[in-house]
Amino acid sequence: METLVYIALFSPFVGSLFAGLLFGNSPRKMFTGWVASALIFVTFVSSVTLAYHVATVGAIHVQMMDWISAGDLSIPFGFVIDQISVTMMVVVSLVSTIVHIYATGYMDHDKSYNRFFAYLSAFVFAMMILIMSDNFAGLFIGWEGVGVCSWLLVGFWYHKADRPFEENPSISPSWAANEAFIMNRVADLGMLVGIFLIYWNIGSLQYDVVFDAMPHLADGILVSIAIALFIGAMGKSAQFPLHTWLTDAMEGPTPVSALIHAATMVTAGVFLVIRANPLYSLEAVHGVSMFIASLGTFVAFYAATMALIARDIKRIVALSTLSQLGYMFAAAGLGAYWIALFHLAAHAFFKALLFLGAGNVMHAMDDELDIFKMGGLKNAMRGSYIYMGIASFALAGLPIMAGFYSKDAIIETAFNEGTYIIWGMLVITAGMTAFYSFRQVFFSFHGEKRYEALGFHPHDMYKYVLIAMAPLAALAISFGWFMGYYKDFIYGLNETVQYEMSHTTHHWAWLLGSIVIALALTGIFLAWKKYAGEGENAWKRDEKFEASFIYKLLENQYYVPKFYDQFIVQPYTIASAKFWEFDKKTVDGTVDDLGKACLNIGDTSRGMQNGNLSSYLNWMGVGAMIIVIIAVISSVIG
Amino acid sequence: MDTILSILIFFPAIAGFVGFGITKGSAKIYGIAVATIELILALLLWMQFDTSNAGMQFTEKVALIADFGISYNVGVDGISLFIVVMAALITLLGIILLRPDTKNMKNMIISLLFLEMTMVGVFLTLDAIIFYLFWELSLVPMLYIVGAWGGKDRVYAAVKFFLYTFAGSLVMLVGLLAMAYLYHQANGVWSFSILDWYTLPLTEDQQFWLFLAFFAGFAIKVPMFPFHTWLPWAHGQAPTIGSVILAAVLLKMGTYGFVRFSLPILPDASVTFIPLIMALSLIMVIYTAMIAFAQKDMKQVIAYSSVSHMGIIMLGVFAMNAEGLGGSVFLMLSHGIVSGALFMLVGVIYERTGTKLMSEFGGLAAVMPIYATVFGLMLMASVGLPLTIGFVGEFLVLLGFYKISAIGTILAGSTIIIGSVYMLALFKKSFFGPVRHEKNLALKDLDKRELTALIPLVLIVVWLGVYPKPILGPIDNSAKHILTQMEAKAINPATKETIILSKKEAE
Amino acid sequence: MLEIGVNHYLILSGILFSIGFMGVLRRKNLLMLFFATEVMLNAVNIAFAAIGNYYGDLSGQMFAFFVIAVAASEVAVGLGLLIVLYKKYGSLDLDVISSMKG
Amino acid sequence: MYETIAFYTFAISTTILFLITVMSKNVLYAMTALASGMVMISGFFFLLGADFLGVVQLIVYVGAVMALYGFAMMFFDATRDIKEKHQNPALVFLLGGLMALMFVVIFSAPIIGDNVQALYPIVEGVGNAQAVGMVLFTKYLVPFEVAALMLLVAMIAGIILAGKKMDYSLTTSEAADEEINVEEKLQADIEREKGEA
Repeated sequence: METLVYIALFSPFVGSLFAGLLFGNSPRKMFTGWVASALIFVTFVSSVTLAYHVATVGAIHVQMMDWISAGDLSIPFGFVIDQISVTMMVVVSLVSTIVHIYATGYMDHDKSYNRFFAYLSAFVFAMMILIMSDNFAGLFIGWEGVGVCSWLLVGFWYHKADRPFEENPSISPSWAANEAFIMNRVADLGMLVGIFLIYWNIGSLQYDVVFDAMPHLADGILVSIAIALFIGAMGKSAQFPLHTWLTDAMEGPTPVSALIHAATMVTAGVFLVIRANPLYSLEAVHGVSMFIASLGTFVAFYAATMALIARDIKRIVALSTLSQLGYMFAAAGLGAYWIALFHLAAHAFFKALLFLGAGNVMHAMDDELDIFKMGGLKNAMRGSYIYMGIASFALAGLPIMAGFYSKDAIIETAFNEGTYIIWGMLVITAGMTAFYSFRQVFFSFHGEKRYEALGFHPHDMYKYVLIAMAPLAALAISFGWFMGYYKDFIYGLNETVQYEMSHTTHHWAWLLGSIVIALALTGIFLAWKKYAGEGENAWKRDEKFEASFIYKLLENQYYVPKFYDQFIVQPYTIASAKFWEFDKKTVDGTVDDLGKACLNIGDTSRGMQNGNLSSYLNWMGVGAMIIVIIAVISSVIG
Repeated sequence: MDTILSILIFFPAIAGFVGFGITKGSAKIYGIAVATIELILALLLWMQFDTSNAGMQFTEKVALIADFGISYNVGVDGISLFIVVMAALITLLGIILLRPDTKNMKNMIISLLFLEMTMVGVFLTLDAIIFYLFWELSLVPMLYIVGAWGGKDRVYAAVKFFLYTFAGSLVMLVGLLAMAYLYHQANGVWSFSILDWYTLPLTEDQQFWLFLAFFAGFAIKVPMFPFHTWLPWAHGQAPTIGSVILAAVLLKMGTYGFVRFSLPILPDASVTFIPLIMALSLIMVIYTAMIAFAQKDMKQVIAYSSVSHMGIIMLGVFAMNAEGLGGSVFLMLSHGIVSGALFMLVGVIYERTGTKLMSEFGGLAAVMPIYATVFGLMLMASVGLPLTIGFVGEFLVLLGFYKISAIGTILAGSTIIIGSVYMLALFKKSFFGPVRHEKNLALKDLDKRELTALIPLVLIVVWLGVYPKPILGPIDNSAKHILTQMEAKAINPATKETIILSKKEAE
Repeated sequence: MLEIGVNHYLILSGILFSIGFMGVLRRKNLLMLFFATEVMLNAVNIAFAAIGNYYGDLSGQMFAFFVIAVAASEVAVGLGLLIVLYKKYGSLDLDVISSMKG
Repeated sequence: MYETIAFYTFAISTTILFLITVMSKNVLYAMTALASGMVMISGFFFLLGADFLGVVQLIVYVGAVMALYGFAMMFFDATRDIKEKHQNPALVFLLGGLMALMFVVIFSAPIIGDNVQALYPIVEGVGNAQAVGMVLFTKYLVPFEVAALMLLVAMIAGIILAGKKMDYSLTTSEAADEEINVEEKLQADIEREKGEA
């Protein structure tokens, strides 16, 4: 089994090296994409085998070698394959495989095709390290690794020029990449502090040691650790207020958005909280957990409001990702870790599908992102239409679909915990989710064919690509059916991960479910009514609404990016320039002034050397006097 | 094998003298050959080095002025070993990277070889006077390199560099002499041997003043805020090779001095001064990183980033535990490698375009992909990405310093944020976006000469990032050794409490 | 006051020395400078002799002898130089002979 | 008692004479005052029991040195008053006065000499000249001979310096001379041409 662990871990790395080192600088070679995809598929197969092993035999723990050892610190490259990590492994490798295959079609005209696969596989490798590591430092390696890959991939089309914020809220791919990286680093600092706290209080960074020791620590320390780690999670999972990078990261190629910014990397924060469930389920950190749940709920709602009016097809999906991450955090914060993880997996499938579908639309529309310019694409792109529909149904949480089970469970959890505000907001958000996701579907696939006037000739994606997407569609529909099995599977991990609804909740479950479904259906119906019409019922721009305050507020993302620009970026830039000025003028100036003072003293006293013996004698006399006076004084004193 | 250290020190100098007789055309080859032999010798030393022994090895001692206890005394431990190896490596790669059409190539090579002698000498010597001798001698070849091959303000920069560091080291000399005097008072014999000094008990008052004296010499060399302003000038005007060696090795002399002198000789004062050092280092870390962000010149960005990173190293030196101290020594190495490489890379583009202004570039990633890749990797190492060499040291330093001050660590940790801010801004401005100038489209990617110099650094960056153990092990041993000495020597119980030998013991 | 002790001699010597010193400071003519130095030398001689007398030691006188010898040679060489200078510049005024302006 | 009177007489006269030497504008007055001052000084030596020293003072200073000065002055224009520019006379007097004050202050304090041992004590019952001779030719023989040599050298130097031709510069080479004193050189040339004409 150990070999299998290493195969699962390193085959993406091999793929990355293959594409990067051998062909990184050579012209486009289709087979690099296929080799990379095949190697990711190997990972998938290994992961599934490992999952079976975990389910039947139990967790695997391997240590490869020592990494850092200094003082008492000893960090190995160790990997643990248990219920949590293997779930993630399967999800990540499955989505990655499909995205890889998808990308061979999506990127086939890009001249940096080979480079793309090098980055994409490297990302999978980093993600695998993140998931599989058995200690916090290893997690941090993956954490930063995915950050860099995200930087590389968001900035993949680095040659694009900057545009002003008003024209393009994410300015340029390279700008968005930097923003994502730096914002993540802010959170990483929090995580580092958490690691330091753990080390100095426990003396190890191994999960098992740390979690065993946790209950014996003082409350204050536990709370600090919990907060610090969660700050790290907030960055990666783009929770408020570190969320702006996620929508901007949509500058990257669509497969990247699907893989990194929907299915895998952004869920790393949720993964961390789930991974640290023995910590977050402690009584001492209950406040922190509640905060996580509340923040998650808030973000779910907050992102959904922005998605209601967004025009950019990818931004809508990104905002819905943000919103769903909020759901996951809500569940994790409320203690329903396995439900959070289940929703994470379900979300990965339908969101990746949604993104890839959006990618198809973009591809068909020559990279046009504005849904106002689309419409009536359903005939031209039947396959994508079906996929997008399935994904949206899943996202909206309609019965049978994966989203129904997982999301409903989260909402039920909120009810079960008695946190009715959270429950209420999550329910409302569920309705909004249905509305905006179908708004997008109807906008792009139904209604008038607005694109014709603009001269587009849409065509659907390659057949094989569409076929490759089928597993995702299948899982988007059916994943929820396996919820019971999954529960049995993950209950084998430990006690804190287990979560059961109370009897009352069970009793009212049908009603809760109905409310959610009713709201979702209302949302879909509203969207249909407003956007799907043709002819005279067709949607028209509502200038008055677009001029209203609420629209402006939402369109500008609650002015948060503006705020960051005005109150962080610009002051920082100005302060930097001022500091530089200060450094040159004052700090360096003082040094120069000292030098100049010496020079001036020399220059002035040069007058003494006037060549006149008499004045020399005078100076000598003064000197002699001084010496005599000193002699007298010192004899008097001492 | 017993005299390998002396050979290491004096071989480049002798070769330098011989170099006067070499013809102009073969000067570079000669330089490469000598530097290669020196590197092989250094590696040989590493092979022979007993990693389990934390103390001094390969010691040699020849009395020079017996009456005053001045002797030629050399030795190597885990801390100096790798700095010496790095100095030899960086010198070799620097010489390889020299343009074949450098003017006065012969003089350049000879200067470099003498510089190598002084660098190796500083790190290997165990006698304060000899240490001071090499310390000051190292200024001279650097003065020539900056002053003769530099940019248009080279004379100003060279003189500033020389006078500034010289002024500081004179104060340090007073400290060294005072130290010897105190030793004489206590034991009746003169000794300038650092190892003897380690055993000399000093009152807190004496330690306080001696620390200040040493501080003047070392802090300017590091360079600590507010004594750092010579560095941007020196880097701005120095030729590539000068910047590379300056950043990679010469700055490390300052921090090495703190490790070798201040800590073990003056343990109580070192602890007393932690707040001051912390304040200055934090200013260095944050303030200079912000200045780096404001720069328009690529080289200046890296120059200021050097100051910022040296701040982290300083924090590690004063973390008073093996994690921090070992980490800071490792960070010295990694910073040497990474900043050396970055300066080389800036030199590469400067050779091609004649400018270092970021506004002149843009879109270089498309024109020079290999260059951009190497640059990107070094950049990531510089911002401390895990699995590159930069992370290990930075992580350990911050981890170690957390025990001293949590707030200080969080502030210092902001380096991972603001460090990436200026580095990514640099990368975006020069490598991303559309190609701004037509003429940049014709730029050539790295050629063989440049790749030969850079590939080893790339490999080291990755290798030591993934598997730092061969180097971290001996460093850790010696760091613990130093801390043990400090704890044994400390007279103030508060000092003993601050120094943490082992966490288990502390609990 | 009436009893003349060594202090009296020393004070006198000091005053005479100061007179010579003042002359050295004040005079611009080289010849007059020589005179002033002679005054100073003599003042010192008095001090030597007085101290020697006070301690009953001959060393003081010995030093005075050598001072006289030195003064004599100084005058011999110095005057020779003065003559040369006078031939060259036609003056002995230091304001005229100031060629070492830095 | 007579010692007191003598001391004060000599003291006052030397002070006045030397002041004249230092302040006088006329070289001749100054020299005369100096010579007289020297004589008065020898008086102190006699008072202090250093008879031999007093005689030497008279012979060497008043006789030899003053004669030398006298001869030297023949080369210079001694009749004219010396014109001197005094840039800051106040400073000079201040310094001189301060110096004197210091010495007075210093020497007013009683001298403590208990621990001083006479190295070459004055032998009782022997005349001063003999005693001096005994010390000078035993303990101070080498310095004495060196002093003699020095005097010889000084004599030769004096003769050479004073005896060379008038238009020949001894101390500086012609080239350096030109650089330093172009103007004087020019003037000298003009004068020489005039003389030749």
